[in-house]
Amino acid sequence: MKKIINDPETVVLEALKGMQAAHADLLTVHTDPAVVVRADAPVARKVAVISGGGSGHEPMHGGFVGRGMLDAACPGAVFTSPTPDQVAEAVKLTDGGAGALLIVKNYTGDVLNFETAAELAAAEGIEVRSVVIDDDVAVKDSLYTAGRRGVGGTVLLEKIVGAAAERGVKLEDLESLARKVIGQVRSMGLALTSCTVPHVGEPSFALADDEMEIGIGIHGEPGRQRVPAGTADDMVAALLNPIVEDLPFSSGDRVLLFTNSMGGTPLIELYLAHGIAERLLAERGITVERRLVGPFITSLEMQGMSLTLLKLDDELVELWDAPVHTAALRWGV
Amino acid sequence: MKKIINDPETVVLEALKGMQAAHADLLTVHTDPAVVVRADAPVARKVAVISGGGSGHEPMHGGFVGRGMLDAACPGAVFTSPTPDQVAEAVKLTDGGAGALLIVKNYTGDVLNFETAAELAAAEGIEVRSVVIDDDVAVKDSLYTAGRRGVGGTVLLEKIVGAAAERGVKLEDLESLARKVIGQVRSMGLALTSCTVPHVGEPSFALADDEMEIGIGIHGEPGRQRVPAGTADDMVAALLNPIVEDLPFSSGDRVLLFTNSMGGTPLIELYLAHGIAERLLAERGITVERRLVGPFITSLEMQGMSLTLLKLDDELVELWDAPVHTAALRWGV
Amino acid sequence: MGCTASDVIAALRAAAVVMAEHRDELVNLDRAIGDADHGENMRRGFTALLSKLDSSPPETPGAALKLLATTLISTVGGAAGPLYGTAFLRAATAVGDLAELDGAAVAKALHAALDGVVARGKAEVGDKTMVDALVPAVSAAEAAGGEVDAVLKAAADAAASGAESTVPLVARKGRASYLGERSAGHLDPGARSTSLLLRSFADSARVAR
Amino acid sequence: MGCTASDVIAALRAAAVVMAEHRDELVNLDRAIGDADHGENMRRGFTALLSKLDSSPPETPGAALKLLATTLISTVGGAAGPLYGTAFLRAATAVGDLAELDGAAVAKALHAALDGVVARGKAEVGDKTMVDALVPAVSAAEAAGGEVDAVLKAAADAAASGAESTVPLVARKGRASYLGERSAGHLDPGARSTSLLLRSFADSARVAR
Ligand SMILES: Nc1ncnc2c1ncn2[C@@H]1O[C@H](COP(=O)(O)OP(=O)(O)O)[C@@H](O)[C@H]1O
Ligand SMILES: Nc1ncnc2c1ncn2[C@@H]1O[C@H](COP(=O)(O)OP(=O)(O)O)[C@@H](O)[C@H]1O
Ligand SMILES: [Mg+2]
Ligand SMILES: [Mg+2]
Ligand SMILES: [Mg+2]
Ligand SMILES: [Mg+2]
Repeated sequence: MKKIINDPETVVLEALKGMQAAHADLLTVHTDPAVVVRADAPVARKVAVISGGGSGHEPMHGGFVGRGMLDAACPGAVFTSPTPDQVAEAVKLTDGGAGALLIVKNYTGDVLNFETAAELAAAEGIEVRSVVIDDDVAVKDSLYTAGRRGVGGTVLLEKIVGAAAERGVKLEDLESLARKVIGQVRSMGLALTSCTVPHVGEPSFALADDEMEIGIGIHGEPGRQRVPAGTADDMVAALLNPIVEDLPFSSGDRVLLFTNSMGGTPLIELYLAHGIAERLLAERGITVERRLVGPFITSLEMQGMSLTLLKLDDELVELWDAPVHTAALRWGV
Repeated sequence: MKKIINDPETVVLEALKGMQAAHADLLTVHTDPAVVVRADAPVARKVAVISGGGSGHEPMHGGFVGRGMLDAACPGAVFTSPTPDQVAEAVKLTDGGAGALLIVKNYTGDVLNFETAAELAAAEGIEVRSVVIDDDVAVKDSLYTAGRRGVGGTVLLEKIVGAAAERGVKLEDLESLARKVIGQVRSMGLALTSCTVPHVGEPSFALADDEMEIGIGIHGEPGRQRVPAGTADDMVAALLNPIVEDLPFSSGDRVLLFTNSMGGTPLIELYLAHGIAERLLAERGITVERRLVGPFITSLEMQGMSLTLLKLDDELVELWDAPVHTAALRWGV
Repeated sequence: MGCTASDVIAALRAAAVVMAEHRDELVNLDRAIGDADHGENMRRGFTALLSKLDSSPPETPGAALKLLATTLISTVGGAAGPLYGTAFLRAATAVGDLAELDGAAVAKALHAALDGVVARGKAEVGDKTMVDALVPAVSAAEAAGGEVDAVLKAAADAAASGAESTVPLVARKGRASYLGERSAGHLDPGARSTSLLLRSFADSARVAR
Repeated sequence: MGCTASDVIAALRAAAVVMAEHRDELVNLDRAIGDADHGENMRRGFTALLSKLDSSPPETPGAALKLLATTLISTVGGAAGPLYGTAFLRAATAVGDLAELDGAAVAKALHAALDGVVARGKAEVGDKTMVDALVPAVSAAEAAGGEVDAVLKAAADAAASGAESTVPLVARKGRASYLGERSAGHLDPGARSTSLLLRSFADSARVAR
């Protein structure tokens, strides 16, 4: 394992310190328990939008803390959901009197820990609602699985809900908006290489030089299928077709296309893949109205990519375009 | 070699297409010859700021095309400087009547190709000046080398000069400003892994699991020294000390600290390294007033990082803070 | 002779050692069908417990179990944190403020722990989770009766084979369920840690006796 | 008998085949002490030349050399593009609009090419560049005299040993100079491509004769 770290035990804390140093204007890092809070929190009379999850997915979620997106992010250990006291502390630190919306990715650990946190916060008299995002079409959603994972759609959800919260939308309506977004966003990812979790020291899985894992999540867990690597055209089609057919997205639909790097895939390949996805969508008569290209929800240094499609309408376009000022996403300000 | 590509021959062109699709509001991609031009070019009475270089360093330079930064970027083949006709075409396409400043990284190929381009442009009656950036302290600058390479400082130079050009600064003064920046910016990089050039198909160099290359450039070329990998503290010190001692940067200096990923190093490690660099600079009494953290000048999927320090004064801070709207850097707009 | 607060504390300290010793094994089990953190999560939780036991030693078995529960909840994260946390919280409630636990109290605590895990995680036997170790452990503990050491030995033996039984299963809960058929052929890490903990508790009880 | 436009065109087509055949070799030489593109750069340039030769065949040796020069300048990039481009541009100028080149004209063209490379790149013998192949090639060509094939054979032989002489050198120009002492022990890719081109031209001249 070769990484720019001092000690697997302190990676998350040291990275948070660096983040604090880099973005003191945007955010404040609390370390006991670990919470990244918007610098001007709490914002009076604004619903606090809070998310969190294991570390190793940077810039998610700390890089999305700031005006127009998250009020706080709770970073767990690498690939391990945060603990309830982190989330409860985040709720307390950002409480502007209008309640909090917790954005939870659908993993057993995240769901259970946020659930407990919500109880703790409620006990303190803060109104808390939770939404669970599960946009990964690679996972069968059935009674016999833990359901679909929350992946790339999380980024779009946090941006859109964050924009609405910034405008003063009330908790209840914010929750409805979040459910609407969750209902019309779908994702899928693939890996060309594994990643190495610092405390493990070895790659999470092994892939031969001619193989890829398709239908991976964001935790270095193996995907559902191992197939020959193929061309970029093949790869993009292998992700896009199941996504389009799932919702389904149809001719005439307006969408946001999010082409995401898993961390180790360089921008030159990502743009190449994005161009292919745009072409395939055009061929299906689907209009790409907004796009996001880059490493936004990653698995450490994993090489690979994911695609996310969100069905747009005027409301969502306007919220997407609204000003945002965070470490990772910034426009209009 | 596992990459998200179709064919090594078409990588650059396909990536440019994807870039065009992703950022049609910001830039226009011309393909014969390949030039990425600001969407609203030419801007009347504004000096055109033009750069370029081999591909594989994304987002540099195409990701810096837009308001407040570059008017055009000329992407060569992967790790190969562009040809004179690309640069000459860029000058023509962006000519607003106030001349052009070419920002050239100090590599024999870049210098020679831009030199020829400047002659071609002059023959067309357009006033062209060139500056050569050579900020890499890993290379001895002597009569017996090709001189120092242009690396991370290029990003800062393009932002600052681009901001000044946007304000209507004249060609001559822009050139002086560029020379001032070049005079007070220094960088150094290291690699934990090599990268694989698509048309080669094998890693540019081999590194054992306990080694790093120190003093690398941005073309997958080996560095000056191969040393044991060590801790993040060691790595950051190994880059920062030669930088600080070179200019030298001294106690009381105000600086911009740019912590750059070579492409494959994830943000969690980069923030960790950034935090260490901030601490070491504080210990030396050097004040970090501005910072940039992320993958901005890369070597494909190489894991590693570089540090760049720019000595600041009020003029440079103001130009750094000025609005910029490009694919990779955006603020104030 | 029953099990006092200091017996429970000693058992928890011993369990912390076992979790540290088996960290890599649990990480590797989780690497195969999950996200490679279970061993590190458990080690982190039990290491945190050790310093809490030092700074404020609990005075009843129930208080010790409660300290374990809250420490796991606030330091483990992942699925295991809330599941084990709830388990030990329910166990603590079940034993109340008894000064000493006899075999029956231990069996009752185990049953409460299982109920807690099921209440939170909704897993059934056969889903390839810690429940596959806990359910047979609770039945065996209740069937065994007798002293604490006998109850725990029965539970540990049953948990061990319950854990083994997860190998051929296709996971239907937790992260391994994403793998579908590919999850078969691997031991479930949470079932294994349950089995390790019960074995360690049983060993402590035997030694204490 | 001298060397006509169609002889030069045939020689350039043959050189394109040689560059394609040696692409990987040149890439690997450049991988060791540079950025692994020299072979691909040269292949790209000569491949582009082939289609230009098809679409508008030049009518004099000088025009053929000029077409080569402008094609290399506009398609090769890197250091090699402008250096070889300038070399062949100067060679084209040196032969003017002669309909046929004799041995003396070829030697003069080679000298002009060398001057062009030095004017642009400022390298001297011993800097570990293509100049280490070109300088002895020019001297040998001028010393040899005689027909085109004899002149080019002398140049090619000298270029081959000139290229070999770069192996122990520490580079002082171009990308390899960044490596300092680590550049020693490797053949310079540009010197090698110069040697390959001259050998290919010599072979074409021999066959044409
Ligand atoms: N719904 C559930 N009910 C019971 N146990 C579960 C459930 N989901 C997961 N587990 C257990 O948790 C273990 C994984 O724990 P851990 O790796 O620490 O958390 P995570 O899966 O969040 O990374 C699994 O091996 C399984 O035994
Ligand atoms: N200043 C120079 N003078 C003469 N030849 C040079 C000079 N610099 C580089 N070269 C030649 O160019 C070759 C490298 O060409 P190439 O790999 O195509 O370009 P780049 O170095 O830009 O990647 C070197 O092997 C060397 O022979
Ligand atoms: Mg986990
Ligand atoms: Mg090159
Ligand atoms: Mg796990
Ligand atoms: Mg080269």
